[in-house]
Amino acid sequence: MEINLLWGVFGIFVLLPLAGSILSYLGKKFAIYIGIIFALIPTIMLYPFYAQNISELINIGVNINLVFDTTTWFFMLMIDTVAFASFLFAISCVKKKPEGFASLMLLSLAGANGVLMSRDFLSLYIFWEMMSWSAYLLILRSSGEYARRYLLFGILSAYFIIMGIGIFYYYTGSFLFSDSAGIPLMGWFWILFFLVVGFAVKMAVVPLHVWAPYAYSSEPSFVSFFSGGLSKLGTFGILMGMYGIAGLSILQGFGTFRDVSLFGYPFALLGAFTAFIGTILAIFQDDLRKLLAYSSIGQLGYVMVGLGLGTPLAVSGALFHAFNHAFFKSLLFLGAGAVIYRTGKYKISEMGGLGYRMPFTFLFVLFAIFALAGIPITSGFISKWMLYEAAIEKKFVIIAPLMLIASVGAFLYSFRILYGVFLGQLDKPYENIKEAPLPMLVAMGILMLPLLIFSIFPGWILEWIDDIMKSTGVGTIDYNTYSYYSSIGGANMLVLWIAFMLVFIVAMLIFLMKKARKVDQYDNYLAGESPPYVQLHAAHNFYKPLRDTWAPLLKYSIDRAYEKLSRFFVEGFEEIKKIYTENPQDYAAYLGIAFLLFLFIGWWLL
Amino acid sequence: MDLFTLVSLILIIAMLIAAVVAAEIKDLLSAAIAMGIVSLIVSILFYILQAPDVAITEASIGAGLSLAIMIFAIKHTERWEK
Amino acid sequence: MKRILGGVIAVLIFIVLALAFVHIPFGNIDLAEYHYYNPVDNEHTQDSVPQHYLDEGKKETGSTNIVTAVVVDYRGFDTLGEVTVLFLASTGVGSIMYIFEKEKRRKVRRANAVVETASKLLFGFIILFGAYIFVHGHLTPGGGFPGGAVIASSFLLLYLAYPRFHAEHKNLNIAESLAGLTFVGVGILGLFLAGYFLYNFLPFGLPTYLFSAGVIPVIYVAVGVKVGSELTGIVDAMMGVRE
Amino acid sequence: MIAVHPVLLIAIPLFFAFLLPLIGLFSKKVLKYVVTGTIALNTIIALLVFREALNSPIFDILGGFKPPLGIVLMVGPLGGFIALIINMAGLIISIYGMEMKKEPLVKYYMLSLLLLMGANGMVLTGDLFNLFVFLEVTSIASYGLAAYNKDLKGFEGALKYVILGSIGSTFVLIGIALIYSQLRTLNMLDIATRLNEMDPYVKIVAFTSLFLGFGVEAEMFPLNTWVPETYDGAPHSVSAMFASMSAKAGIFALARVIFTIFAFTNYLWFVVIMGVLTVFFGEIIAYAQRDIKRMLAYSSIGQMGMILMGLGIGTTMAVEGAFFQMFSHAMAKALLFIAAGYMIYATQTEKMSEMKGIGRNPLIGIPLLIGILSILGMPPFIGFYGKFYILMGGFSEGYYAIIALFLAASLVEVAYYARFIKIAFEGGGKRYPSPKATVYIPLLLFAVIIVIFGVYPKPIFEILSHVTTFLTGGV
Amino acid sequence: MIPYYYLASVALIVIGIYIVIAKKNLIKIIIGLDMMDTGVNLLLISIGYVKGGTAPIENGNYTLYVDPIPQALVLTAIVIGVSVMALALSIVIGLYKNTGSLELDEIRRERK
Repeated sequence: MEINLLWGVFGIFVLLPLAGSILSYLGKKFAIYIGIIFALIPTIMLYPFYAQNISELINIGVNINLVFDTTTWFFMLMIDTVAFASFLFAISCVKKKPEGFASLMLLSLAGANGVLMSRDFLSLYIFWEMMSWSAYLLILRSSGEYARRYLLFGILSAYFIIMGIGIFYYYTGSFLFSDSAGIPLMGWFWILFFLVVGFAVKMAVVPLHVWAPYAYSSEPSFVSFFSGGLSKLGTFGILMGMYGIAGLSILQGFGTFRDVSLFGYPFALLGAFTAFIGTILAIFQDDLRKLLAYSSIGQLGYVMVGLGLGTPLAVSGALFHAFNHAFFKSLLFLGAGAVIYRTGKYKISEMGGLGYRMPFTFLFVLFAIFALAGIPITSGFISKWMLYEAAIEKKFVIIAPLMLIASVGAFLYSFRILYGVFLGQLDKPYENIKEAPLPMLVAMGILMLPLLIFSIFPGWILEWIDDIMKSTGVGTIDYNTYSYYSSIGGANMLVLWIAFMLVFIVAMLIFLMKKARKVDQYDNYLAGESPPYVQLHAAHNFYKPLRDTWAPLLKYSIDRAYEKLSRFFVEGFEEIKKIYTENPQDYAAYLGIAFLLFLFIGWWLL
Repeated sequence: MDLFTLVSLILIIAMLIAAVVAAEIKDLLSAAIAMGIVSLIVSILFYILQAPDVAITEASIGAGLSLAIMIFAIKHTERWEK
Repeated sequence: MKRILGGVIAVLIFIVLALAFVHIPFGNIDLAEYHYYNPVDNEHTQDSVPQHYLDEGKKETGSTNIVTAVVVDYRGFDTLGEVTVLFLASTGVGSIMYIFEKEKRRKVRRANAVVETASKLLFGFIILFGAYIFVHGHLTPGGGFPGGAVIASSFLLLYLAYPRFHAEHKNLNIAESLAGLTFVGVGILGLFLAGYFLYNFLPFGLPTYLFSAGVIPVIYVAVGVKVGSELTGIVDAMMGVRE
Repeated sequence: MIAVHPVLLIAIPLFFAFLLPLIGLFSKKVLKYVVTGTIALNTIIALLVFREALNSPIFDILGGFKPPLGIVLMVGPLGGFIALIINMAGLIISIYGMEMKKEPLVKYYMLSLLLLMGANGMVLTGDLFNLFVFLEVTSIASYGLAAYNKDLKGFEGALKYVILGSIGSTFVLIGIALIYSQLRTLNMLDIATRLNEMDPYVKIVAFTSLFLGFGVEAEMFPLNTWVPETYDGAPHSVSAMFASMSAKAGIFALARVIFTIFAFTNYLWFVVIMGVLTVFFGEIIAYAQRDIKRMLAYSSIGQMGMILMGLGIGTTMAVEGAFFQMFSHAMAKALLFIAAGYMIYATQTEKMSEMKGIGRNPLIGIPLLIGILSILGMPPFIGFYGKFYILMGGFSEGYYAIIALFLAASLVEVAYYARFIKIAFEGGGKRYPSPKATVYIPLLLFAVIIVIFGVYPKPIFEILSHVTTFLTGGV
Repeated sequence: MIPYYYLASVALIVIGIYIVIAKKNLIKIIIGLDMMDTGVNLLLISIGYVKGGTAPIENGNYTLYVDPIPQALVLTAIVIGVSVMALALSIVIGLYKNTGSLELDEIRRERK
């Protein structure tokens, strides 16, 4: 059917942002404002496209077939809202060359939307690469070396995906997801292996996570979209790869271990291991952005576990956790961005007591931290709880404990952020810093809203997730608006909220009844003496004892392993360079030998 | 062994000797002259092979001009091969 | 070490090529038996290309010297390429030797009297002979290339005899360009008149007469002048520094 | 209609090349406009010829004698396409050529016009010996141009090219001699149809000699040793010409030898291996390079290796990818060489490490980025489709290991280009003089072509759908 | 009956290749290149020879002629050989002016 390019799905979600990126590059100073408009349109347009299933075929020389269904809708909701929030945040934060920022952001947004909608490998790969190199250029804005590492891993992931696509093409002769008949089991193994590893690089799974801490320490407003939004494409890819294309029956075909497919289980293990490593490393980081980066790797490890296990509960937990992660992680990054914008410092040890001067930022970061750590009343709790139950339900002895330790670790580093940055004593230089500017607060507010809503009414989001699960054939979970039930329990948010409200009221009463004494900020810890101003904010070297216990483990860093590997290759290249000896006589000898060699091969072949 | 093959063989052997001399001799001028001799003999062979046009061209360009250009080059550079 | 490597490669290539050439008959071949396939009309004919040239060459091109007919008329495009190659060589040598002309002049011994007087006499005759060769290109053996080379050797003789002699670059260039333009012009003219590039549109006249074979003598004179001036240019450039 | 004769593509540059010395006598300034005008005229004719050749191959009979008696120019859709690429690249590079200041300018313009003519000739001709003559025209023009800088690097690069080029052409002549001795004809299609009359051993030796001879020009692995020094020593506009014109003509001639004349299908397996080796060594040594033009030269070897691989794989998809890659490589590499020329002029050094912040000026930065991303095969640019189709063709033939090796090599390519981008866009560099019009106009033109056909490659794919005829021994 | 003309021309080509690979002196290498060209030209002509045929000039009343095409090809090939040699020699002179030596290994040491 002849689709009109402008109103069709492809038009709104890909062409419009592309047009926006060109327009914003032209509008030099107003780039960010143009960017906001073009980022807002897809988010708004999501509403009318809710439960629809539109498929389009566009032929630009190669045919691109796109399908807009609930999975796309769900992921697009995440990515577009985070993008819109980042743009809002960027109004005051991005001063240097805003047009470059806005155009590249819109370009990667277009790429991301394209990936979500594409239902054939060619268009998936086109949009995937477009998204990754525009992200590369955005990182390049802040530091060349970090950008280079990101690009190397980005291209590595792209080439893994190409290998997967190639083998798929070898067996089926076409790129469409749908005609995947007639592929032998071994073929499926290699296709899935390459695809999942390729997408896992984007989700920063442990051995391939080295690029993440560097990439996440570029501009805060971009990083929130980058870590919050774009890493979800990895989740989408694995979801489509394992369940959309292959389907549960093929996965089970590989044999099952405690009725979880043998293909998925090692990835679940890897996910748990990532969660563990990510959290441990996050605890000891002093730089705020690196800490958030490692914590992001840890949280995505949870999602990987869920996708790996493949039971309905696990996958829905993973999707819900991915949704939460998108919002609370980008909220955290925006919060960190606001703090950095105001204080100009990156190290946690150099900040302290900012909560008094930046109350709203403090509130938003507090709520995000609760969601991250999985405190019961927040939506983060439900998703983590679903993942625990999925692991325990199938009696996985390694994965469940690793996840528990990781979540304890998560609490540790989130407390470090809270205490190090916001609580404690307000330092001299920060006496008169103001609250973050309005657009930043609005952006953070927008991101906090869904977390709040879905922590009260998880049913709505579980309904969307249920549609996805049905469309990808994973199975169903039973839920109602306030809670979900699984074979070994469930969680009822209504009860939790009521309990919380009661406790909260009691605490307020005590506070209001004047039993509590207002303590001045500087007179604690000093047992009555009053020396001149003393800086007692001990955020420096926060978890020293814990670090000593883990010291033997921290010796082996994966980054150093990669350094050694690359040095080995570079020496090899210097050796190979010697072939071109710059002496024409050797070249003539090469020619003679080549003639004889070609002749022998020709004679032997024909 | 009619006359044709006899004359050709003699000339070919002479040509190959001149070629080997051109390859091995240290003095560049003599090497150039040996090369001139080779192309002279080749032009005679062309004549034997009933190709007069080519024989004249080879004689005038091969033996004449390329030898002259070679000697000019040697004049500009060195005469002895190290 | 390089000598051994060179020797081994040389011997191996000799063996390989000799093996290939042993399969090819020398001398006792019948030119008529190689029937060619005509790709334009897509039909296999019983006629062979060399035999066709030998039988109808005289009629189709009017020149008695079949080699000249092939060089200029049947495969005239090769000769066009050939002339470009020579033009390129003289331009290349000119552009490379350009910087060396400004070098300091070196003293050059005068040639002895015999060479001077002989070259004064012979110069005219050699040019005449060269001109004879390429003007009769379509009748007797030889043609543009050898004729041009002979003219160049006559200039060479002057270089040897008179140390201070320097052929004027500007005139050489003009002669070269005009000859080249006539050649390409004749080709384009053929294109306009008869729709084929380098078509022989002039009348053929009687076979053994001087003014026969249509366009061939015109082209061969142009080639002769061009080759002559170009080789003289190369020799002049290679002479480089002169008093 | 006169304009449709492909022979004009060769006659016009030749005519003006001969005319240049005369014009040069009167006024030196007008020369560079004459040259660009000629090439522009040539490009228009190439466009017309190409449009004509789309539906049916054109046989332009020369001298009025039907082939194989006379020489014929066989212009199929693909030959027309490559001729169009060569002329377009030549036109845009000639705008950059106007900046050339080194002495005997008349000779520079003549050599570049004739290089264009030689490349056109190699692509259009249908006759084997004529292909050899035009190979010689291209090579000798390249020798002259390579040594044009008249400095040590220029002469050394030219020397290596001369030695390897003439050995290569000797082998081509041997191949022609062998074929002629058995079939007594020189027309390619005629040879192709009567190939089985040849003695099998002689056929192989002839094929290998031709394959080797054209391999030197098409920069195949063991034979491309001359490329780095020659590209490095040559002036910037000349190396841009080499990368986009003579390399393309060389590889098309090789493709003709493999597909049109010999069509040895089970030999293709070996061509793929040579292609991958070319890519592997090209990219790896490019990583180890310190100065920019050497790096670009080795990367161009890598790209040509990829094209060779595509041709070797032999399926319609892979060959389509190979021809697409020829188009994208010509455009992107010419852009990069011109940008490199400007950078060397601006920073007065060839070492990449001392070119900090050269890319910050958007006039250079954006086209440079577009060029590099297109070479790396990033989607919205033309470089992507060629690379993707070659890979998919390779997969459908089951060359897994070879594709894996190729992907590893192109990962190395990403590494060194990213390293270069890091240096080029680093802050704190000196203030560099902004580029003149003759520099950024070609850059922008190439960048625009790369983006337009990248976003909407449908016309290119329609052209390439004629690949099947080429494969089955067509024109 | 061994085709001694073919073997002679292949021998010339092979000696040319040997010179280019083995010899260090640039002028010697160019002599080698020229020798290869002459060898191939001899090869082409000897392919065209027909026993008992005369030169392809049709003024006499002969009937059996030698094959004219290789002669046309060799005419072109000779002049190509000369022009390549002239260009190569001028490049060698240029190199000599820059480095002061004709030996390949000295030129490379010069450049380091």
